[in-house]
Amino acid sequence: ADCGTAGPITIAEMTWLSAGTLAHVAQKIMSAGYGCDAQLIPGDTVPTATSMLSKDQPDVAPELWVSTAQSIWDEMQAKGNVYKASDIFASGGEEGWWVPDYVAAEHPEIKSIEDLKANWAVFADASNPEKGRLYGCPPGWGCEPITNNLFKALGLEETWELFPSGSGETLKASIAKAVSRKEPFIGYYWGPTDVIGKYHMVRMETPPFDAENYKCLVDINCADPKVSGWAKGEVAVAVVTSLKERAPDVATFLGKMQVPNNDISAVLAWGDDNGATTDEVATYFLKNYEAIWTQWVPADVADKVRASL
Amino acid sequence: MAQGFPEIFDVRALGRAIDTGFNQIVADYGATLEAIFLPILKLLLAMEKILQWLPWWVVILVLAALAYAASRRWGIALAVAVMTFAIGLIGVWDAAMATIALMVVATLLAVVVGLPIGVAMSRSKRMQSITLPVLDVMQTMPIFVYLIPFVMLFGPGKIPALLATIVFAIPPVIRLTNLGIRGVDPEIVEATRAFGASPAQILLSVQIPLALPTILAGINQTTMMALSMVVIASMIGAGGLGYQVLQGIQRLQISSGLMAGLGIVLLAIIFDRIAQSYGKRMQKSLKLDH
Amino acid sequence: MAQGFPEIFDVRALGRAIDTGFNQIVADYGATLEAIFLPILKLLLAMEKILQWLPWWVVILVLAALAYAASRRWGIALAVAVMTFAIGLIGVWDAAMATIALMVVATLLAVVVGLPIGVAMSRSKRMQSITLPVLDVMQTMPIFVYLIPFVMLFGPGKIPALLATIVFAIPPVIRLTNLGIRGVDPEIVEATRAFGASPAQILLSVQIPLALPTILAGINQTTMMALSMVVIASMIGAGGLGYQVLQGIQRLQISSGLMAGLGIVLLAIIFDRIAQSYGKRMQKSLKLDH
Amino acid sequence: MTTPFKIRVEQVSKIFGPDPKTAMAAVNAGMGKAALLAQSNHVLGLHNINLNIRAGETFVIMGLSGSGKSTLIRHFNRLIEPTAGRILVDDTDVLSLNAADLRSFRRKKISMVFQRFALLPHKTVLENVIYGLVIDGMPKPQARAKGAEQVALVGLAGFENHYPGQLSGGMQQRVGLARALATDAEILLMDEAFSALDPLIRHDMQLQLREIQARLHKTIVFITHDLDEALLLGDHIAILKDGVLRQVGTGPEILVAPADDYVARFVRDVNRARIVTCGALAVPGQAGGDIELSADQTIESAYAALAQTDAPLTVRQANGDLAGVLTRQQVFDALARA
Amino acid sequence: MTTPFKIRVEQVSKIFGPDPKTAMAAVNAGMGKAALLAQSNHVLGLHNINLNIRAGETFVIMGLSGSGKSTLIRHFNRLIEPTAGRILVDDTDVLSLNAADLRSFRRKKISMVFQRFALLPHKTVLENVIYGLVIDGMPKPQARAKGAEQVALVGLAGFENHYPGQLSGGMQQRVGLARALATDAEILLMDEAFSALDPLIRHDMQLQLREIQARLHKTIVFITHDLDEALLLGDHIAILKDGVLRQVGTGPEILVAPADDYVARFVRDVNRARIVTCGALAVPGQAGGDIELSADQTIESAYAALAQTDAPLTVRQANGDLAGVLTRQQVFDALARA
Ligand SMILES: Nc1ncnc2c1ncn2[C@@H]1O[C@H](COP(=O)(O)OP(=O)(O)OP(=O)(O)O)[C@@H](O)[C@H]1O
Ligand SMILES: Nc1ncnc2c1ncn2[C@@H]1O[C@H](COP(=O)(O)OP(=O)(O)OP(=O)(O)O)[C@@H](O)[C@H]1O
Ligand SMILES: [Mg+2]
Ligand SMILES: [Mg+2]
Repeated sequence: ADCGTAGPITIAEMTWLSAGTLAHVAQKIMSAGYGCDAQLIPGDTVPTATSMLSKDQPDVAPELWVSTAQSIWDEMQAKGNVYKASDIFASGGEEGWWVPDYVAAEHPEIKSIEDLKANWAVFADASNPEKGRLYGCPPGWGCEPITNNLFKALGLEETWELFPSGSGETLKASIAKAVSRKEPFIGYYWGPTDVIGKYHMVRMETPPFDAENYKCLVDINCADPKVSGWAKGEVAVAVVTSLKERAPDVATFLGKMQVPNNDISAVLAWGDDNGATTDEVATYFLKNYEAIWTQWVPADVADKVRASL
Repeated sequence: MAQGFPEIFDVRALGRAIDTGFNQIVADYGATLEAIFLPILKLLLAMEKILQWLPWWVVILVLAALAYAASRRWGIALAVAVMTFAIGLIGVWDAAMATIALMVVATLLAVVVGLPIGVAMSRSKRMQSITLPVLDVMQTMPIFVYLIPFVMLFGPGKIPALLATIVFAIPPVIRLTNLGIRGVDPEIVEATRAFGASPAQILLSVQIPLALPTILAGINQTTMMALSMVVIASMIGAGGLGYQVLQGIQRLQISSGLMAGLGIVLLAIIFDRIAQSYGKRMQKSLKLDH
Repeated sequence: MAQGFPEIFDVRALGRAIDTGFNQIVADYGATLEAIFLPILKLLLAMEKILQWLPWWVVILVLAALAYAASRRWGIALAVAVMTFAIGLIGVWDAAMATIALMVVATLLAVVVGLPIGVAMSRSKRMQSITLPVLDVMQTMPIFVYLIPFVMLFGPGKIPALLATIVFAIPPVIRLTNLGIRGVDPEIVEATRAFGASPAQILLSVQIPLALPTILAGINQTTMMALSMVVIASMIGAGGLGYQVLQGIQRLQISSGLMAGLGIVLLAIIFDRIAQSYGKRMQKSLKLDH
Repeated sequence: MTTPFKIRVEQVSKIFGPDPKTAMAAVNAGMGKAALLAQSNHVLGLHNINLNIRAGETFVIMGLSGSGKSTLIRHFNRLIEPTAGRILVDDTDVLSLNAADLRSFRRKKISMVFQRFALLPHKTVLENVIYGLVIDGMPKPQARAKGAEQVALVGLAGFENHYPGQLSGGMQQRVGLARALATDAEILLMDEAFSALDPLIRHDMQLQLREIQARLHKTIVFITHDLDEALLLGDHIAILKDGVLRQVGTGPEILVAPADDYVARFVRDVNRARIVTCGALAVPGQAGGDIELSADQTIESAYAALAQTDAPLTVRQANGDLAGVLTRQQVFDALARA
Repeated sequence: MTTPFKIRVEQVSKIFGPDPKTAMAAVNAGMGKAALLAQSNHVLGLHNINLNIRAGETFVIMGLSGSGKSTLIRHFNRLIEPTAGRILVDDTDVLSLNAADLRSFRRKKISMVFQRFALLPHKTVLENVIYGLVIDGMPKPQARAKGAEQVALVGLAGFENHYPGQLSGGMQQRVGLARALATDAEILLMDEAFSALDPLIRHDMQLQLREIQARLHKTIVFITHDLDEALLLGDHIAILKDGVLRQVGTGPEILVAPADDYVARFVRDVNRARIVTCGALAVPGQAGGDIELSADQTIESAYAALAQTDAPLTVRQANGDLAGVLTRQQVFDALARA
């Protein structure tokens, strides 16, 4: 199998560890295995998605959280210039409200998001002791309306403060701070990520998924939100449609690209513990998890990749 | 091929040491630090509440009155009133009030801390040669580098936002206080010395009053820099106009980001006009006619 | 209760109109715009490649030589060499080279565009009074507001990063070119007029040479501002040190962000030293001794 | 019709401000400088100036700071345009020149020396001196040769490649002078050319200018507010106050008959013995003793002769004709008139 | 033991630079100002100055720019510390004063008037005048009353509440004078106090200072580089060049016998008739005609009398005693000596 195109194939590299790792994995396979001129383009979710929609660039986004860029995604589907080659995580992305394990252990009475209303006092913050603090979703992300609507649907407005997390980094830093001091914390997060593993976060139980309610939850202007569980997170290997023609073999490979949640979590935890670069984590993955990635490509390609390590 | 720099010593080990050390600090002193800054947080929240509670026309009147007091010119007062009204018109009033609160508190703190440092610098060459490089680093170090450490120390919210804003915005007050005092006509200072004034008398009766236009220019610059931090500060929970910009750009609503951005521009122009016309008037009164 | 501003006219409708309009522009002209800027992109990439390909000691030598040529002082050349070496030592060499490439190209473009604007401003009061408020807005409008529109027009990558950097960093060149030319001793300009020099002769033989120290200060400030944009620019694909900062904070590795931040600070100091010592030497040669 | 006058200033007025025409009307109706400034924020620079400057003479313009000296002189090469009136140079109305003609007029006919030297700090002495030639398109080598002559003329040979910043004030002003002379212009405007100099150096420069003028016979318009300088250099002196011409005349004329109180105060402190010539005091009479005085020497220079004898002294014209006799009585009479 | 001297300067030298001691040694070994600057980048401010200033006199220090005048005068109130030597004021070594004593010395004993006025622009005329009193702790009302007197003394009554920026240069300098007088200091240092003024206003100020001095009998140290001013005001004149004292003496002494060539050039242009007194020229003899001259009037003021008669004129001392007679011959002899 060969690349099919002499031109560059661009891969979106996003800032967080798993996205960066997967971008490097894809790049290594494309260049070593298929002989492509695979280039990484750094960028965040929204700018990347925007550009894929309007400019067909970059060609591949190996870990695109659909809900984060929902409206852009919808437009892409309507326009048809980007398609989902595969779900990158075998069990999908897990979204929800999480607490550190020590909170779960200390407060067995708080199991589900429906228990929060009564137990706000556990999560009160010094700056506003009259209310519990729930760390919300960063602005503009797809999770923002869901979190905000759930907040309303659960009737938390009286006793809780929905604290805006200005960015993904802030949210992560908030967790790090709380856990390092064993302070109570509850907030939105998602997996698989290094955060969930590293800080031993436990996901709050939710009522079952209800398609009808959920439809309203994702709408910013939802008038009367009702409780529902989170939909299984859609995390796509997003590929520009034209790549199918330019590099059919590569497109086939991308169609198979998928990792089990547990394995990727373990890889990420290794990377985080060792302070490894995304490039190193990718190499680590390729070396130690052959069983997974060799299924994505023909044997000859796998050999070439193996040889390049 | 890339001819990168050879790895001469183990940067990673150093990095890990820094990270571990910092995490230790977060765990050990975070709570104390947070408690120390609680009063300031309360002040900030109270200010924000009051500003948002005041009817909009009161705010406009107050700002216009301030502009008139500073400039003694009706034209400027009117312009300020119109611009404040425009902030409401483009639909960002509440966010703008939160931003004003943060900015005013940040500027106040910067002045309270920066003025004495500037004075100390102006009095000692040594102090100046130590402080200047620190200020240089403070101004060139990307904010993002210290933004997240602040969050880890204080949790997200207004306090780290405030601190990051102050770190970023304080250098002009310090620099220009120093410059202003050093720039006071040495003959005037010599005259007061010749009449037997003590250093403290010289500072209070001559140097600070005469350096005031320059110091005010520094405060003005500090305010502008604080404003330019608004979006970044809102990434760690400062709220206000910055948050609206973030929301707008993430949702690809150019217009919503633009409106909030316009709000910031208007605020900047309003404060700049007030501060500058005050500074100009002072400078004039020191130089030529009364 | 919040006494927010009443909704007087429908901001949302206006907002929607802006968004639709902009999307139309993206659809219609995006490709053309991209084609226009392709040569610049090529230049930028070539520059980056060369810098990363050059052995590190060559880069150090070149920068030190530049510093010596600018200052005629060995001390400064040595300091620059040491600082450049330090960039390698803290393990951010390749990223720093990418950042230098972006910065140099951005500064070059800013000068090429800004200088004529500044000259035009200095020659006409009208032009000045039109341009100054535009510059004010450019400097106070949060970068984030125009960041995403640029991405929508050009796709993420170096071009929108470059453009956003230029928009943010160009005002000082323009301002200080204007100021510098206006600040040339009017008696000297009058003398050349009295000898029958034409406006073009005056500009080239007197005004620009004598304003050069001020213009250089403007270029220096532009470079510094371009550097301060590095992190934000890397959010839309500029890469380099900024990206490393982002990655560091994203992964809560304070040290990695710090190292990259330090790299930026070092770059800033290096360029500042070179530019300033050149400016100072020029100013001296214009004023007192040779 | 030609006149003996090189420069003629006819009813020139100049008002600075946004609306000079309206202000002009007010001034013509009798409003003074201070009132104009207070009422309409216009500055009266000059009001209704009439002057004639002869070819080859040194014409001095005097007055306190702000009296309009610089404003007046800058009309001659049209660095300033008048609000009203005409300026004729060699019978050409300079206001009628178009841009190209004006440039050529400035390049060839008239040049200027400035109070604070106004040298180009980034050019060497020689480059400064030939600046006017080079912008006029003279080839560099030729210009350099000519410039070197001028540099030598003002006594700066050897300093051609120095920068102005390396020279003392007096030397810098000599460069300014050389630059002005280099273009061979017939008219030299000197705006407080020596004010920024040390008293001793200033005196040297004054003597040097007299010497150069004796050789080159330019028409020099010289501004100063130093009376001694004016009397030393000027064939005619004009005194300005608040934009109005108070008096024009030779030095002795002004000393002897000040037109008004202001001029009188102005000339109060002058040492008359240094101004009044023996010729001016001599009365017709028989030639006296051996000691003879020349008509154009000053009283001060005659003190030694006067101390020698009580008899009347013979005063002769430059051509040897008898001008009259001078007595001690006449001298004290003249000096006491202060 | 008391001396008649208010201020004594004993072997004072001052060198500016990082290592004055070493440079001092070089200067003592004979190195000049220019060589010192070129070789070690130190500036020779003063070298081995000895001076005695009498109580109640006006002592003038002269010299070209950079000659060290300001440096010298600033030693008297210790704004500058000497590199070597002593300064005694009323037999107290000012260098021995501690910080508090020095402040009190400056507040009560010595005050200063500055060339560029150095008024506090943010304070009114009255506040400026009482500045020295207020920092000395005098209660405001009392200080104001005293200040108002001084303001009136210098002829500025009615301007108490104006700001310096609203006044002309001459008025500003009067405020400076009032401020210096307000503290009742016995010593007044005036550093080119009149240099920044218009010639006409300057002359008025000189006369006003003479008048004030006639009433108050302060010890005044006055810096100028204008010889006429020095001769008009100074009881004694010191001439500095490049930090070295060239000559000290009364005006006529210096005119008649300049110590060296430099001083001679310096005084070249002076109008002797305005300096030399009738008393100095009078020779013993019989009282002449009706017309009498006083011994301390200048020759210039005697011109009218001299014009009236050829006979010797009677010159009398202030107390009416006969000083001698003055003839035209003597006058021309004296004037011709230039
Ligand atoms: N461009 C200008 N705009 C407004 N007023 C001006 C301008 N140029 C000169 N004046 C005013 O015109 C008057 C005459 O000025 P001018 O410079 O001719 O005086 P001067 O006699 O040369 O004084 P100086 O001795 O200070 O050089 C002054 O009151 C001055 O303020
Ligand atoms: N603080 C200082 N540091 C270095 N050199 C100084 C300093 N103050 C004065 N000088 C030098 O000392 C010399 C004497 O200066 P001073 O000010 O006493 O001269 P001056 O006679 O008062 O001149 P002017 O008439 O210009 O006021 C000059 O060469 C001057 O450059
Ligand atoms: Mg003038
Ligand atoms: Mg001095």
